[in-house]
Amino acid sequence: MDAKTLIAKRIALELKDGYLVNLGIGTPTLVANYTPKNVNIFFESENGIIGMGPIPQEGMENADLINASAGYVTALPGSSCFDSATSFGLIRGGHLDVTVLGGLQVDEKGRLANWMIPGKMIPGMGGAMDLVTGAKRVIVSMTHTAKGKPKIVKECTLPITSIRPVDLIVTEMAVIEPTKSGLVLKEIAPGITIDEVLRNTEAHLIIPENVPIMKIE
Amino acid sequence: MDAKTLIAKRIALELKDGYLVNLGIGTPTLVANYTPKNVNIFFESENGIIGMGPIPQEGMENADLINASAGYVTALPGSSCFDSATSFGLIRGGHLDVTVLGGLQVDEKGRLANWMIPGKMIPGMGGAMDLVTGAKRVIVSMTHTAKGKPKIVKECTLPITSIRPVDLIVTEMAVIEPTKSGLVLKEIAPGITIDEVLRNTEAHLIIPENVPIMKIE
Amino acid sequence: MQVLKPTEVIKMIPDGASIMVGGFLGVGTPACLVDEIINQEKKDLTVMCNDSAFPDRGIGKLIVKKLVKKLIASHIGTNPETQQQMIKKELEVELVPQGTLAERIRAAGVGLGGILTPTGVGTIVEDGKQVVELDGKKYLLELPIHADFALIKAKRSDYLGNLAYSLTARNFNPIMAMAADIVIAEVEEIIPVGAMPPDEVHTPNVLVDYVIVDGRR
Amino acid sequence: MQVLKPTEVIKMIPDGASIMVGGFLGVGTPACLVDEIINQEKKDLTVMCNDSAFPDRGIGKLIVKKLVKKLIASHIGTNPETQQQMIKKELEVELVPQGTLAERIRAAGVGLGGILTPTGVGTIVEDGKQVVELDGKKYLLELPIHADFALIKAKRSDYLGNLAYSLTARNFNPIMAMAADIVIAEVEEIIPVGAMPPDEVHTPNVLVDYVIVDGRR
Repeated sequence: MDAKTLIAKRIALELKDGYLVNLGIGTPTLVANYTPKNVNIFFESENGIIGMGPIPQEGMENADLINASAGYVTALPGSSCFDSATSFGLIRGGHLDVTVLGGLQVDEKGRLANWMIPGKMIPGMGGAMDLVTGAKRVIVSMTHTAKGKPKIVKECTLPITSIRPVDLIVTEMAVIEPTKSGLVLKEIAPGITIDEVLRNTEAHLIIPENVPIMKIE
Repeated sequence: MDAKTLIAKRIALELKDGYLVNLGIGTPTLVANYTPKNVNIFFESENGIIGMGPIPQEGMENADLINASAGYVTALPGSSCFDSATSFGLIRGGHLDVTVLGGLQVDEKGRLANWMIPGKMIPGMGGAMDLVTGAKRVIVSMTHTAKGKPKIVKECTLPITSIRPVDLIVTEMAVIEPTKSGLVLKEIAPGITIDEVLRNTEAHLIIPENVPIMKIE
Repeated sequence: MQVLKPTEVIKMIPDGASIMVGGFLGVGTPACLVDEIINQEKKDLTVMCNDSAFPDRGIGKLIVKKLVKKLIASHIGTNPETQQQMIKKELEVELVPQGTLAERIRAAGVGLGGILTPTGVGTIVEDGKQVVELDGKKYLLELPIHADFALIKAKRSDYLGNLAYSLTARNFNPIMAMAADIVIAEVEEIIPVGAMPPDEVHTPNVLVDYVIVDGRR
Repeated sequence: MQVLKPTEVIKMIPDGASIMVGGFLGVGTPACLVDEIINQEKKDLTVMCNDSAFPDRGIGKLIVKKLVKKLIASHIGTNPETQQQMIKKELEVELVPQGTLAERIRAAGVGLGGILTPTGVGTIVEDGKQVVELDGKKYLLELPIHADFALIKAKRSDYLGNLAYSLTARNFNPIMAMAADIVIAEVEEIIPVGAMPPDEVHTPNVLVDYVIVDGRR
């Protein structure tokens, strides 16, 4: 299983029946492919829709119906559309159960940096700051390292997205939960050792006595 | 012509083509009966409609369609409905061209009191404070005196509705315009003398050289 | 979303709860839910509503039955019972300008800490509030209003809980649907999922916890 | 409301004007109006828009043609030209979190002096802004954004100017329609007055000054 699939499958297990879920641009969108059976998730996109469905068949696109990455999507029966103030009202008002976002760095306080690299890449925060500040649960989907360098760090060197700590970090090596005492190693990926996780993590990790292996089919 | 009709007819002359207009509870609603011909006015009601039409024929009422006094109304072709936040957004955001409101007192600064008499009558301000604060033009429709006592006073003794001065006061005796220099007598009613107006007004009135008579048909 | 009977859904409301109730002079008020509160004699309620309607209509009935401890509303003039209980100190009343009431409820629903409004500046509404001056203009800092329960009325729901309102019965309902922990909608009919076009949904399903059908229609 | 040709309506916009443009990555952007701005080479514009879309789409074209002096947006990552001009100091860019951008535009439209949002607290978005602490929680005081012109895109208009949007092409359009002195709507069709039910109007006619029909559809 490749890293992206593993991460997406593991995050999918966090989604529960009836949840309103926002999936960020890129890898997070893969999560939709692996939601548990018999679980009804409402996917929203911050450009103004709840009940977003999969990519349409060729020839069945609608020019007015896109996701936040400008890709064509479908609207499932029971979907609804609204303006941007309402959309971010839902996000910031605590009505969004889960947001899954990519990350550049997460630090020991659980703070995420994911919207710019000063002097290099300034795409803007888009909806990320509202999503991290407002969602009931923030899950970071990212590779454990970038070009061999740890992305889970003592303190973010990149500008943070919010002071609100994220709730879960899922990488191809581990599941890590930011807590008040620090970052806790909750699970490791199949075939990975705790030592390998530690070697690839700059931040201090709290290691419980029993660290189970991710349950991924 | 009775006092109410005179006031309503005079105020109707202030309404121009394309205006969005709110008429307060009571006498102000009469203004709708006298709008000039060939002038298309959009009447709104703060409970959430633009394009409000006259009282429906008996048997053609709709339980969901009322004005701000809970009276059944009709919806003209091209009308629109919206929630209370949007309704007051239109009012406070400067999109309302004219509001016509009843008054208990207006003072020399043009400040209106129209929402309570302490210890006696506390109906609440409803939408009045937003209407007076937000409308582009505020017109007060009231009798010149109450039980023989002047309602246009030096300083309001009743709690004011807004610090924003009203734009025009129309009574059965006169049309008075609050200005930075004070209250200016702009017109007098047919058959009324300037002296009569002065005797029935507590506030200082500026009397221009020429005070025309209201042009009412 | 779950479809329940009025008896079942009102059972969840404890004495002393804070409840928002939609409606403007009774129109757009969930009459069945109000009646069931009376049946079950819920006591010491804090009620947020635009107005206290009439003694025999809307939330006016709750006032007459003395089930309300505190009322937050913009207008109480159409229900003499409200003012009487207020004067006897049996009922605490907080009068809020209607546009401010709408924005305070909306603020709670969309996760804002407060809003700055010009409405009420220099009036008794200012008492005890923070005044913020920006560019020489004064505003009142008004705080969010949140409730334990929102009791709202829509024309129809689908089986997911998407709501559509009718004409001036919309009023405060959509914003209240965002501003309470538990949202209960009373509707006249429930239609199949997919039968409500996404552009015509006024309140997205994820905001609605329970739907009851008004059996009297 | 007046129906005009794109050439006529864009002529009204002077060089140096501030314009809001609806759309999310080009969807819901009035393409004809943007093209006409390019035809008429309007210069030194201040543009408010969610994002700078793509070099060949949406307001991205205005950036490529160097007609924009200042851009207020939440995301510029899909148009490399924006970042290049920003680095060369040819273009001033103010990055605003998307939810904050929506609320700031809404605040201007509904007459609020500002809003308090938790989004951006403790990040670089906080720089130069007033922080307000309420009940131990920090918020940024964010100010309204108003424009000379709003260029919006709707699916259809009636001959009074009532607008209805389509799916995710709604986004920022309804709030921008309230926040500018002159509102110009580009639509795909104009339908008879009365053909749009009051409950399905998304933007009431009184907000719309001019309508142009996109001839390419």
